[in-house]
Amino acid sequence: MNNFMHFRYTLLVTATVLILPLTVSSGTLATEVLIFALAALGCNLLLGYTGLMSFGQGIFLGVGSYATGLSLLHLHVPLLPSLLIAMIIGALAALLVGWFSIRQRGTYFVMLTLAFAQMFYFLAYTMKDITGGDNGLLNIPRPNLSLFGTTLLATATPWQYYSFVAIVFVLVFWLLQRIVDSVLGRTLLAIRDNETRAAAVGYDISLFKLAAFVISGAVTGLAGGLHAMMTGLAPLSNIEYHASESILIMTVVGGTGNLFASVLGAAFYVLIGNWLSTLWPRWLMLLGLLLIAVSLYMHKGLYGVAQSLLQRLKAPCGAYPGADAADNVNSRATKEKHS
Amino acid sequence: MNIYLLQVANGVGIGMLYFLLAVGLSIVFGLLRFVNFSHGAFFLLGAYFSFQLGEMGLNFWWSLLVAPLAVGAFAWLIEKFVLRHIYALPHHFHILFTVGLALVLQEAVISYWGPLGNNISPPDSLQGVVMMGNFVFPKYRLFVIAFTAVMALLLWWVLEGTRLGAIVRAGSESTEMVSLLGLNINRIFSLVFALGALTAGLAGALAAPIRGVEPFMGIEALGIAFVVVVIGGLGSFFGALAGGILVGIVQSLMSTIWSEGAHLMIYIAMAAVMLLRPNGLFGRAS
Amino acid sequence: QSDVIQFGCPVPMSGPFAANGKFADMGMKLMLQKYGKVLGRNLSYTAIDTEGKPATAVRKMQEAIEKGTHFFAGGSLSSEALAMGKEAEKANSIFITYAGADEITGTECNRATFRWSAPTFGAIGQTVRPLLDKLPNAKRWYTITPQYVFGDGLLSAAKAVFKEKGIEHVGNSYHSLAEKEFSGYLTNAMAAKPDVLLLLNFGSQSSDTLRQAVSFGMKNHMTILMAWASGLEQFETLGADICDGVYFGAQYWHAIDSPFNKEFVKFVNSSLTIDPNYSLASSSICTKILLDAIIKANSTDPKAVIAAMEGMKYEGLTGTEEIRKGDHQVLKNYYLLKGKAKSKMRSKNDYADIVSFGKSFLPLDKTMCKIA
Amino acid sequence: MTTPILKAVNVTKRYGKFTAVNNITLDIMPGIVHSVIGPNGAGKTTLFHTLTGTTPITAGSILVEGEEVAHLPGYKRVRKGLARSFQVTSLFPNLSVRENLRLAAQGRRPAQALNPWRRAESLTAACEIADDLLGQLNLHGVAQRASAELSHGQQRRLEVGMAMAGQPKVIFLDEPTSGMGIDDIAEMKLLIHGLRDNCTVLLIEHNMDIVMDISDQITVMQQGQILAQGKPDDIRNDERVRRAYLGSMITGGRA
Amino acid sequence: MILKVDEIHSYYGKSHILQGVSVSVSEGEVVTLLGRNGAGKTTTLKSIVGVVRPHQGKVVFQGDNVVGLPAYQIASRGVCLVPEHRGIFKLLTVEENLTMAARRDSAWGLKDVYKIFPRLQERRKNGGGQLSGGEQQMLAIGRALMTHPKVMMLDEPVEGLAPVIVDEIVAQLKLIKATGMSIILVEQNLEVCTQLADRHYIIEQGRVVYAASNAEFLADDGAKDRYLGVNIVA
Ligand SMILES: Nc1ncnc2c1ncn2[C@@H]1O[C@H](COP(=O)(O)OP(=O)(O)OP(=O)(O)O)[C@@H](O)[C@H]1O
Ligand SMILES: Nc1ncnc2c1ncn2[C@@H]1O[C@H](COP(=O)(O)OP(=O)(O)OP(=O)(O)O)[C@@H](O)[C@H]1O
Ligand SMILES: [Mg+2]
Ligand SMILES: [Mg+2]
Repeated sequence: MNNFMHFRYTLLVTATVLILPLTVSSGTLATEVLIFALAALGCNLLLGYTGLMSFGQGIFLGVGSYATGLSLLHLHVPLLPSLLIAMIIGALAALLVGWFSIRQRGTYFVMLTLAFAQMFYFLAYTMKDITGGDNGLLNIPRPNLSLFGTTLLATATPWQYYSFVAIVFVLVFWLLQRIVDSVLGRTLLAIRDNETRAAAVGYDISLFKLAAFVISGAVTGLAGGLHAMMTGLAPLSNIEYHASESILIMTVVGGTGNLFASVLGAAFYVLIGNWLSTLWPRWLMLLGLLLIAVSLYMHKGLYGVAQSLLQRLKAPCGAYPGADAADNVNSRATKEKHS
Repeated sequence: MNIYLLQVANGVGIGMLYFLLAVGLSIVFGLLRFVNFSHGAFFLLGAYFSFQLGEMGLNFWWSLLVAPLAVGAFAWLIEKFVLRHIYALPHHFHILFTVGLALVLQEAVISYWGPLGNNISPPDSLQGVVMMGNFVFPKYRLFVIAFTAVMALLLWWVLEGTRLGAIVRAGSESTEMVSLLGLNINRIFSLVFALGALTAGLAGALAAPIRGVEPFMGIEALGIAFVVVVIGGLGSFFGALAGGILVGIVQSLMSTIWSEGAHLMIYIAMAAVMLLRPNGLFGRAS
Repeated sequence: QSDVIQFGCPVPMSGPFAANGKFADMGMKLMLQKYGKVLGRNLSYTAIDTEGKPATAVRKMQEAIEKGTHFFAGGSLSSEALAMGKEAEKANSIFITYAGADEITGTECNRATFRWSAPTFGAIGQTVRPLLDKLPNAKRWYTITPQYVFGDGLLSAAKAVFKEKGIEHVGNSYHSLAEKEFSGYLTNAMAAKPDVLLLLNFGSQSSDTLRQAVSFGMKNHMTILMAWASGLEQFETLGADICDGVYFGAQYWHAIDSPFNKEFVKFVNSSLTIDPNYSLASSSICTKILLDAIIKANSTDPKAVIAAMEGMKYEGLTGTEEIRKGDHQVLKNYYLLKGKAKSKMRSKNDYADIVSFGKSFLPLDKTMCKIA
Repeated sequence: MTTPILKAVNVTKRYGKFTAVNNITLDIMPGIVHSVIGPNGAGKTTLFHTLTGTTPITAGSILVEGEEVAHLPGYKRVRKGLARSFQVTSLFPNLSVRENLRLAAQGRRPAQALNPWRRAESLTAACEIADDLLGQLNLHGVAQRASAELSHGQQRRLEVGMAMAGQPKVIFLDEPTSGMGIDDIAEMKLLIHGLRDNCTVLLIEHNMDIVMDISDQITVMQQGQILAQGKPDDIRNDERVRRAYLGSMITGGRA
Repeated sequence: MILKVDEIHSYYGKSHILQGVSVSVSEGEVVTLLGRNGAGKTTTLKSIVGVVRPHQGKVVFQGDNVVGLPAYQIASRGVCLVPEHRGIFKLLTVEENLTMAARRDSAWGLKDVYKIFPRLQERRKNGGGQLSGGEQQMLAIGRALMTHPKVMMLDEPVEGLAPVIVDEIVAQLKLIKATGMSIILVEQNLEVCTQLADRHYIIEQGRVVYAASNAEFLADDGAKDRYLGVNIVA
């Protein structure tokens, strides 16, 4: 039973990954859902578990794309190493951005990450010899997953690539879930709640925040790398302000403080966006209304809605037991905390 | 005149408009403690309202009065009937809401006025340029500088010199305490939110003859406003003024010194200020 | 095989280039309506909102290809067009575009990608040269350039002409693609006292630059040339007063005197009651090229259609146009327009007169295109 | 005579131009209760802030068992054996009471807390300390409640518990009984008194009943400086202290 | 009877905090609420002024039931709460703190407040954040007076204050009482309570369990022992 409690979200994610192909007819679209879910996971680790609202997640997505792109184009490395490079570069970028931003709190932190996002954008824009500038990096290949010359998993077709991304995704989710359940995760929650006290009982809060930032950067960088392979390009738009904004919105819409919520948020945002855009050229208006509705009526995000639906369904046969420490946070976190 | 002096003068001109654009964002943050991502959309509305009024035959001066008031009234309604219900929520819901609102407004503008931009002429009396030595400056921009300076004084007096201003500042510390003193803080919230939107609308209406109107001018304005308030200090009136002028000057000077980096420099300036003076030039500790 | 031929129209429908998408969508729809059935099969199309982002464009294009669409006309931004061209080649489809970047039919060219719009070389050749002929005393030129590959393309083409003609290039201001405030660059330009101000940016940026230049009274002291104007859309945005006396380079103008254009304008007038602008016209013509090629190939196999397109000559909007086999570039006219005063306009959209036009293209061996 | 466990030498803290703590030199002997009293705004809390590293010091030096700590950040001083409670309750409001204590106990070994793999329950040492304290502070009944949901008095008790959880050598308590009920105060008094078996207690208190009863040594501060120092009886009878601070002593009844 | 609290029930989320509290205050009377930590004293005050909304019961102020009105309306009718943490506006000067609360029809002007608290006048240009704890308490009380309340509610006004300051504040509260103000006082310090109050209520677990006049209460060591745990008998 205890084991099940620890693994229930990972099982849920595995189920989601298996069900997605049945509900989405395009492999590319399904892959995009998972990739953005990864990015949202990274964002949630910061927002939901450390209390850092980062408006700069696009930076890590972008540098992840560039890293994978450059390593595949110029170094001709195999599949996994190129993703590893994306993670490392993402983590390094996060280390840099984090190093400067975590001294700030609340809205100033948000603003500083935003400033960094813009700076990285303009840097990428200016350094066109490396990044391709506005055109981005083109012709990024997508190698198969192979070991000693034997192909373990082909990635050529959209659905093949989806399978690969799905495996990576479940793996990363499991790792992240493990992290947030660990001592580290709990300590991050404490820091989110009260930094002064956390420092007074002996924690180096900068170090812990930086750790969260680096993990987040690595995960988001991985997402960027996967994305670059999916589209065969590393465009400037991945590092743009809009990328940061979308990732943050997905995270908030899904619900903070529970990792699975981010999967819901990303799926919702990507699929709804994709669907709405075919309906009406002014679909962004619908999206805007949706965001307003979420902020007015779904304070725990989609995850909260799903949870209460579930609870209503199984109320007779006993309520859902282990509420995460983080689950009940949204309702009470005060605004002072952020300002 | 030396080219650098010319650019500084020009930068002040741009900066005053930036001030007007950003000051509302700053005031709203000061009281309501959240960053209003729909501020740019109010700027957009101000510009389009004044365009529409012009199309309907109203003269420029009337549009300059009516358009911002209309934006303010609209924001007042939004605050009173919708926004009010989410103050108690965590920070990210405010961002979600205002981002959503900005999207809705922007798309509504496109639906109604079309995706193409439009032009607005300055009034006849402000057409043409003034020549000061070899310094050429459009009359209209000169008017904008003078006008925003007057607005700045007026705003400053309201915020620092009146009891209302004191209540607004008190509310930025503790809203509950203000209501315990028998003051209707909700009304103050509405008022301040509307005032913030009004200044943005005014900036939009003023900017329209310079920039034209175009559905995406809001996003760009929001970006600038962010930089300005962060440099100046969130919630600070003088910060918005100093930040606006500084950004204007940096932008202008850079177009002579290193034109391709003008935009990058704004953000570098912002990051530098945040690292050296974490709360902005005029900000108080958070 | 299904009994419909599916087309895709990947253009920015939302975001800052939404205007483009709106008209491009109309353009494709109109042309498909005009043809009705091809090879006895119905025609259908999907508008694909690229949001102006290459990654989104590619992702949605992949999705469309998964669902059986192989013919795409669109991509108004350089970056998204380049990216989609690559995807078309990978997925055995055809993509024809009217975006600016020279690489599309240059270094990044490929078998599956075609381009209708003239490249930067032609745009400069057909604007700067004729203007120099008209204004032999304009010896000092100042340029304002967006800093990215497309802008650099225009700039280097212009510099080549300056050098050849002994023109003094008195200065250049680079700006980023996010810039909206141009007074600093204009102050700089005024200080250089040029005879001609050459604007090498495009879209709303060029509108902003021109509007602000006019407000600084620059029209009175110098000639202004916008080398890459977007045509009617831009005139509508700016209004006649600002455009009066300014020179514009354009890929298309509704008053072009060619047989097919006349027919086309009439058709658009009657079905949409508007004059075709650049986005609408270019999307239409690209669709037409695809349709004609399908008919010519008598097949919907992309490989066969590509073969039919290569070297195809047809009556187009700018007269007789030809698709060059070596780089898949359409050889067509580029126009120099001059804005006129409101009082001289004979109809609502009669904003400008055509001053000159012609074709200039780099010879194949200089395009750096290697189609395998 | 034993050596002091904590030595403050010429400690000064300035906020801008204002000097909150002015050149204070203080020796704290091990195993005693050392109280700091003084009028509001005298700088007591600020002195605690500088000693524990909550705010950086302006000048001076601080020695813990002879080792200089003045320029260590607060979290590093925890490892040297300092722990504190706050005058204004400062807990992890969304975490359970037990988790609050566990985190505080873990703070002595923060390196373990960086482990992204181990589950918190498996760190038995910290959990045992937490459970132990729940009993001592009589918070068993609310162990699983989020600390924000406790009453003020319960929160004050937890606040003290957070300092105790670090098993410090020197514990700083800033007005631990403020806002507590009368019965709780008596208990808290016993608790603090008991603490000195294991560590040294530095106590800020306005309740003279407690201060006079359990202190071994009292320092009186005024305007950032030390006004008087001595045993409770000396202080009680010090005329300057009476005038500056004690007054007619309505608080805490008979002194 | 100026204020009558009748059987109110209040909740924080699902926890039932006040389970039928009834309290009344007459014109010019000082009443205390006593009780252990967590008994619900603060919650009672918050329920009266509308910060917490009672689910059941009535709060009758000058003949009107005010339950359900927003806090600012109840406050502007003349019920002023000085909360536990005083709520001084740090960014405003002392004088701005006072004037922002002023009512046009208030009998208490700036002068009257300065007369009771001369210290505040010395500090009038200082920022509220620069005051010491005792000065802040004075300012909070003074500011409450500026709103011209008919009932003033003080939540632990001498908590954390030095004995000399406590003396001073108690003396000033006596002055205010002498003007005929009705006061509800929540206080842990029995000495302070018995010096000021006319009547006492003891609250335990959200109910009033004891009510007595000052004289009765002073004599009743048993009650003190039973409800407040003051081991006087022992
Ligand atoms: N962050 C700060 N900035 C400026 N001044 C400060 C700051 N913190 C405290 N002070 C000032 O320092 C002085 C000493 O404050 P401190 O809190 O140490 O007093 P205290 O002795 O603890 O008083 P109390 O008994 O009321 O708690 C006060 O006058 C206070 O206003
Ligand atoms: N915001 C809150 N959310 C949930 N429960 C609360 C909240 N505030 C107080 N409580 C609970 O309500 C009960 C009564 O609290 P209240 O603050 O009224 O007590 P009090 O009598 O004022 O105690 P104290 O003397 O400690 O101030 C306590 O059990 C407390 O745990
Ligand atoms: Mg203190
Ligand atoms: Mg209380």
